[in-house]
Amino acid sequence: MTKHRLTRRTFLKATAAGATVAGFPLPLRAQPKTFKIGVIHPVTGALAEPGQACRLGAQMAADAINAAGGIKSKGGIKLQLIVGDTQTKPENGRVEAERVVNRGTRMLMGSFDSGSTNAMASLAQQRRVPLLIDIAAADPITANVAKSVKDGQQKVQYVYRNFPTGSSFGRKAVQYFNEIFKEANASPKRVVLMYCNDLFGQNQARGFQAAHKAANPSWEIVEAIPWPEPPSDLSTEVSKAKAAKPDVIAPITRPASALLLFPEIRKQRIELMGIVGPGSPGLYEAGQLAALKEDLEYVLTSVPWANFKNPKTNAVAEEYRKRSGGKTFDTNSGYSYDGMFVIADILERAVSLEDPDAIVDAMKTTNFSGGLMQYAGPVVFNELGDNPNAISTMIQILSQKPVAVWPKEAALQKLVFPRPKA
Amino acid sequence: MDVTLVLQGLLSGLLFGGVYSLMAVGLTLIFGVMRVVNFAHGDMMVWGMYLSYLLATRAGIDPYLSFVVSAAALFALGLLVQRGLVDRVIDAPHEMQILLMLGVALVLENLALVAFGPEPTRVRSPLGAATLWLGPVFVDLARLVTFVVAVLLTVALSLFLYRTDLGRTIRAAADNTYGALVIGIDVRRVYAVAFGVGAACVGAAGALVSSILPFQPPTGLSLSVTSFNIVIIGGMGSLLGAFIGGLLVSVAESLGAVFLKPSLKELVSFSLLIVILLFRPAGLFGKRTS
Amino acid sequence: MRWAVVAALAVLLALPAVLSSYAVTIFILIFFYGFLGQAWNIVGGYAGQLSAGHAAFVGVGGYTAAMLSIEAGLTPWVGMFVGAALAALLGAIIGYLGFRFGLRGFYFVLLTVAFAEICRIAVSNIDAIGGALGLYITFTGDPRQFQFRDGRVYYYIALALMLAATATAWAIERQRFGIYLAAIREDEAAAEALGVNALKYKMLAMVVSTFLTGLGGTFYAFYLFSLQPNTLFGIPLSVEIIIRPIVGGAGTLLGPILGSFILTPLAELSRLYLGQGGLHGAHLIAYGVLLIGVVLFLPEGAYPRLRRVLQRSRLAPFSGHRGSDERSHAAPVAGHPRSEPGDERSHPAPVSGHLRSEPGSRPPPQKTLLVVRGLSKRFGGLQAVAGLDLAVEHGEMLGLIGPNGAGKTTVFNLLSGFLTPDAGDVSFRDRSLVGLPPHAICRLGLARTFQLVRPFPRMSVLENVRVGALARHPHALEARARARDVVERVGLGAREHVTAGTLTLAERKRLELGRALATEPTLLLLDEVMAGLNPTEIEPIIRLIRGIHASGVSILLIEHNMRAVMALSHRIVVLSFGEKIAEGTPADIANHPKVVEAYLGDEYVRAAPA
Amino acid sequence: MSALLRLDGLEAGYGDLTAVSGVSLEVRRGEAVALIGANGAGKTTTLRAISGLLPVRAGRIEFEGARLDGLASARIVARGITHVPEGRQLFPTMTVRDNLELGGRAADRRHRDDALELVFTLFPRLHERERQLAGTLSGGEQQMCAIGRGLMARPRLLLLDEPSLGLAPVTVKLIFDTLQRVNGDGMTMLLVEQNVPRALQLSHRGYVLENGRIVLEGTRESLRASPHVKQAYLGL
Repeated sequence: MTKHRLTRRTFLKATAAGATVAGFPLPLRAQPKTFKIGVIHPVTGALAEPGQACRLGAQMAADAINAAGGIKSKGGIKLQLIVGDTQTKPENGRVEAERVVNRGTRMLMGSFDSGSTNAMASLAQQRRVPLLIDIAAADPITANVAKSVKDGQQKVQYVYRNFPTGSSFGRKAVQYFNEIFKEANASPKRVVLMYCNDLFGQNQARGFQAAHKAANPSWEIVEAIPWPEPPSDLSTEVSKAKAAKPDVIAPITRPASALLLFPEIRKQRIELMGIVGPGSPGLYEAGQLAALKEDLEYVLTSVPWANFKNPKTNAVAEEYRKRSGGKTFDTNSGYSYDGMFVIADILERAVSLEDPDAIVDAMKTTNFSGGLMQYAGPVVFNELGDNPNAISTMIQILSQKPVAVWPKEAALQKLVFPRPKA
Repeated sequence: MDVTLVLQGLLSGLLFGGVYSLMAVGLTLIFGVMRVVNFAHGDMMVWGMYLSYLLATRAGIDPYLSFVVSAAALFALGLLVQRGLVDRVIDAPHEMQILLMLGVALVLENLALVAFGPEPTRVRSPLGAATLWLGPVFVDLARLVTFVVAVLLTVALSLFLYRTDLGRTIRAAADNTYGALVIGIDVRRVYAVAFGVGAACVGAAGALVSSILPFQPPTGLSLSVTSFNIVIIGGMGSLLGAFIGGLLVSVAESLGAVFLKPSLKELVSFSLLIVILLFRPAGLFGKRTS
Repeated sequence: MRWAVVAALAVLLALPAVLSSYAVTIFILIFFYGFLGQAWNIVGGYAGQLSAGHAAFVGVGGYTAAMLSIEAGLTPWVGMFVGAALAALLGAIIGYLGFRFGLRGFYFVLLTVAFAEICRIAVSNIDAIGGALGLYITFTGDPRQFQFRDGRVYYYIALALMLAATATAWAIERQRFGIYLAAIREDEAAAEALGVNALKYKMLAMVVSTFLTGLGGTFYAFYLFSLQPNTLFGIPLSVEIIIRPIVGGAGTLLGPILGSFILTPLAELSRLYLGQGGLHGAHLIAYGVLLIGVVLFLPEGAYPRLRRVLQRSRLAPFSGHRGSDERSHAAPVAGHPRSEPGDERSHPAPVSGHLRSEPGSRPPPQKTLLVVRGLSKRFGGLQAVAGLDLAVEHGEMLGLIGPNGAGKTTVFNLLSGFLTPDAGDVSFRDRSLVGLPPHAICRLGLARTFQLVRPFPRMSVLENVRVGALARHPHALEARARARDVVERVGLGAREHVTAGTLTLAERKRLELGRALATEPTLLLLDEVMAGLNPTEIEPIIRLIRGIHASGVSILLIEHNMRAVMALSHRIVVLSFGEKIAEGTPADIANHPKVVEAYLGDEYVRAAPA
Repeated sequence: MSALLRLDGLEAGYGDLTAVSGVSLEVRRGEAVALIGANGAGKTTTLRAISGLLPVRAGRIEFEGARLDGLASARIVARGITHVPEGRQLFPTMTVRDNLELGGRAADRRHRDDALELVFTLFPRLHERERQLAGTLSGGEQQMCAIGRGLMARPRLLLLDEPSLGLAPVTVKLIFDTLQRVNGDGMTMLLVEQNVPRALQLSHRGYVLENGRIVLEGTRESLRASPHVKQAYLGL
């Protein structure tokens, strides 16, 4: 199919003549050999970086699927992505979802930030378009829908998520902390949690603190220090952490705050066994490593990570590096990539592609093990619609390279803890 | 409360104030002369930062040298914005000026996104993690240098404004436009130069703090908000006000982080702003305009 | 016009039947932002107080309704009003602080931004209301929970909100409230002088505006199911709220709607065309360029321009209506035009007008009307008024003269409440005026004009005068009728529909006089109403002032035209350097050596024997 | 004596208001000429039109034989006309010295110092207050400063607008005595003034403006004798 050129006329057709579109899908064109999927991420605005990574990851996956013959059980139908940009605004999550649905997409994927994702989820329920959340961690997004289905307010759940939730992130992080300390034969006592006080950071911190309380390990969270994101200065926050005499600093950063936090920790010469974080996306990026260099050495952080023991992952990561201009195949690109493959798997198994409920039936019975990310098992969806096997991996920056070090089955190198004294 | 922590907070805040002062100087200059509120201030500054980033990563030029280039580039931009846009709406209603500068801000931010991509970055400081320890508290050398530069820039600008003919002409046009016309000052030209000089300060400030503040295209908005905050507190149009206001806001936020949950520290500076607005709207060092 | 509105409404009501759901969504956003823009317009446009923190009110409204629904199970149909009330309360607090402390223009902008930011930071830190994570509402499709499976219901709700806000704005515009707001926006001091309690009306505007905005918060919450502090309290939303009315034309009824109809689809179109390719951000560059273009090419906004274009094209078919204006235009300015037979008026014009229509209520004439004792005012190093004593009797016409800079206008400002004296007392009808604001003094029956005339430039002559008339006649139509009488009386009948900004100086002086007269004063302070006029213009003004005086209004006048002062005044007080140097009848004054010296210099006194 | 400045049928105004029309006058080298009339007669408008602050709608202005009308105010100042405006229009937050030096900023440093010395000789008070902010001066001092600022450019024609406005008689006398001295040293002046006796004392000739037109012109003596003048001011 030729690239759809947007003219004013087609826009008008898309809007004013929507009734026609709904009645006779795509008149004047041959019966499509494509299945359209709406892929919506924030590619401009404050979260443009991860959003752009997601879009590219999804596109690469779709290209790969199409190159391999499309959805074979459906006559090799090709996937066509209709992309949208939320600009991190919930209203655009909804508008863009409406737009792509109007253009004939029969599944949705998105959308990184939880606010826009929830707006998309409500639309998915309302319009009966299955949504696979590739990334978005706020627990209520799926849980709320599951509850309303359970309470009988709605018939079918159209919203599923292949990504760790805030609470599962926390549980996993606390578990890894315990295991790492045990493995290293170290027994830190005092942990200071430092986090960016935005949606992502607060979600992670709450999950981490709740899991810590539940697990009641031998180490203590002696202080929790949130900062406004993006910060302009973190020196006082770090001084405050120092005053709490920590053995371990557990940071939750965004890329912007990481650029301030790690140099500051080094500058203030805090005596630490190490820096072990429950989650800092983007820390492993080439740009961050170049800007932070030695400040990142030995830093451990728990992030959803690709399984680089899988040779296919390395090939995809290499291709991704080329197409993105040197970026790491990471949480964002990786989960969007996997998300598209999960969708392809669902489409292969769905009885019909015309009926959303048939797609949902296939979604519910998903048992997919072809993902490139590190999972605890195959991709499945529990009663909430979440994948309990979506987990994070503990990675460590060793010789300026991010390496998976925990859990053991994912580890490519042995972790270093406590960090050597400078 | 830990005395060391309070002392350290005070010291760090004071030194970081140099960064804030640098941020505010160009804004106050532009407002002081033209009574134009530059809502694109932060985005201009981000461009100054990216220019120094380019020069540092591509040509290996230190920001402490390359700020001259950023300043020159922003001078040209300022001149252009003033001559091409602001000059045409100088008599338009207030809200139209705001809309205009919002438009400029949007264009600058997204041009940066197109040109440099979305990831946050920071120029590696030539001073790295250099610190000076005075007993239990430390001085961050990069901040100390920035602080000194802020003092120097404020002094240099004051000398320019108070000791050179061009500077005096700018002040005269700001003080009494009609009076300036009467003695034969080409006020439009002076405005363009003043906007250019203000923008050049913004560019220089961007370059000089690019190794301290991380930045990405949307950073401009928060830089603008913080700079407005400082300039109102210090007094619109006052260089000394911008300098002291910067220190004040920085110390207030730093101590806020010491005594409160740090994520609430900006409440302190915004509350300070409100108090100043209500009780001394001209700012600490501003002149009362009738 | 009426038919156009009905037709437009009919189209909007019928549209969802033929639109795609995406188009419906776009319309929902157009209506929603049109609604928010209209709500903002009431305070930002009509009252001219630029709030750039309106997102805070959306946030308060939305969070309140969402929390009440999630925690207490209260239906948002009720919760939305609770939320709106809380938003209005916050609006009242912010408005009071801003207005009471006299923050205008950019300072008010920053005050509102600061409060919105404080709300954002606070909400981000309160876990009980979701913190930075925000609130997530479950989609159930239950109409009792303000949720609908059919997107078209949201369409009608958003349309209803926009129409309701527009109806509110329309009602405000037509009533005293709106006329006062327009006057405040044009010239707050002049409005105060005409009895407008600017603080009160600005507060009212703020409360109405923020209440409506708060309602919008509930719609946002239950349409998007997602509330985060950064999106609901953040600066970007505030900017979204204000740019549409500004682009469309702030302070006009249809501006916010037009702005939304222009900008919302353009934002979508630019994202659609430019947002798909590799250049992320290109569509926002285009949007920014568009905003710049609007400022450069439509500096008053789109709607005023559109209206002019429409009026021009309508000129021919509607010339019958306009023709009468042009006919009367030709009538002699100072004469008594517009008394053609058949010209119906609800109130027959009182020819030798007794504007104060209740002679019975007039206070007993034996008492002195205005008594000033020891009045003093200093500005920095300058003693502008020094211990002035002054009295105006009932029915008197007192002249106040003195060389330039003698302090005459300062005296007027002190009497009318624009300045507070450092010392001394002013008593008017046995009531002290010291400390009273100008509008209260005006309502007590003391009106003034300004030396440098201050018409409301974008309002018509009649509307200008109506602002004054509203002080005694709160009903807009009645005030209009009264204003028309006054306009006739000051000889501007033929010009009543002309925009005040385009009047000649002489006409503006008449307008200034008419506006003050319309407040039906007992005492009228006239500040150089003849300055700058030529003799042919001055004569009728003198007649006019005599007529006003004859109708029972006492007058205190500052005048440089000595011929006029001498001819008009019963008594004259002479000021020099803030002090009274002489007082007496015109004849006394003309020969008073101190007066001649003050005016013409001591040499003149010596050189020219009196 | 040749005419330094010549106005021929000048028309100027604001918006749709024509403030002066058909004004013709001339000022000869070395002369002091008064322009008198009641408030709003068009005196200030005339001065503003000459110094390029207000566009000339019709007629012409010649200075030293060359057309001035249509030039920007900066160019007119450069030609040698300075305007001491009504209300002084100083730069209130700048020092007296700054104000003065701004007036003479076109000249080089040495000429500027000479001019400054001259101004300080004329107004010793300004020398005393050199470092004081202009906004804090008394009215009389401000007027001195405004005149001084005008003289700093070493003009060939000085336009003075109401130099006595709001000043105490002693100060008025001082200022007019100084102006007389400056005129005696060869400075040509065109003076707008309400204080008629003062104005006529200083000037060789005068024009009376009424409603934007010149209604009377004559020598100092003839104007002093004219009943028209007193009438215009006191309405007697």
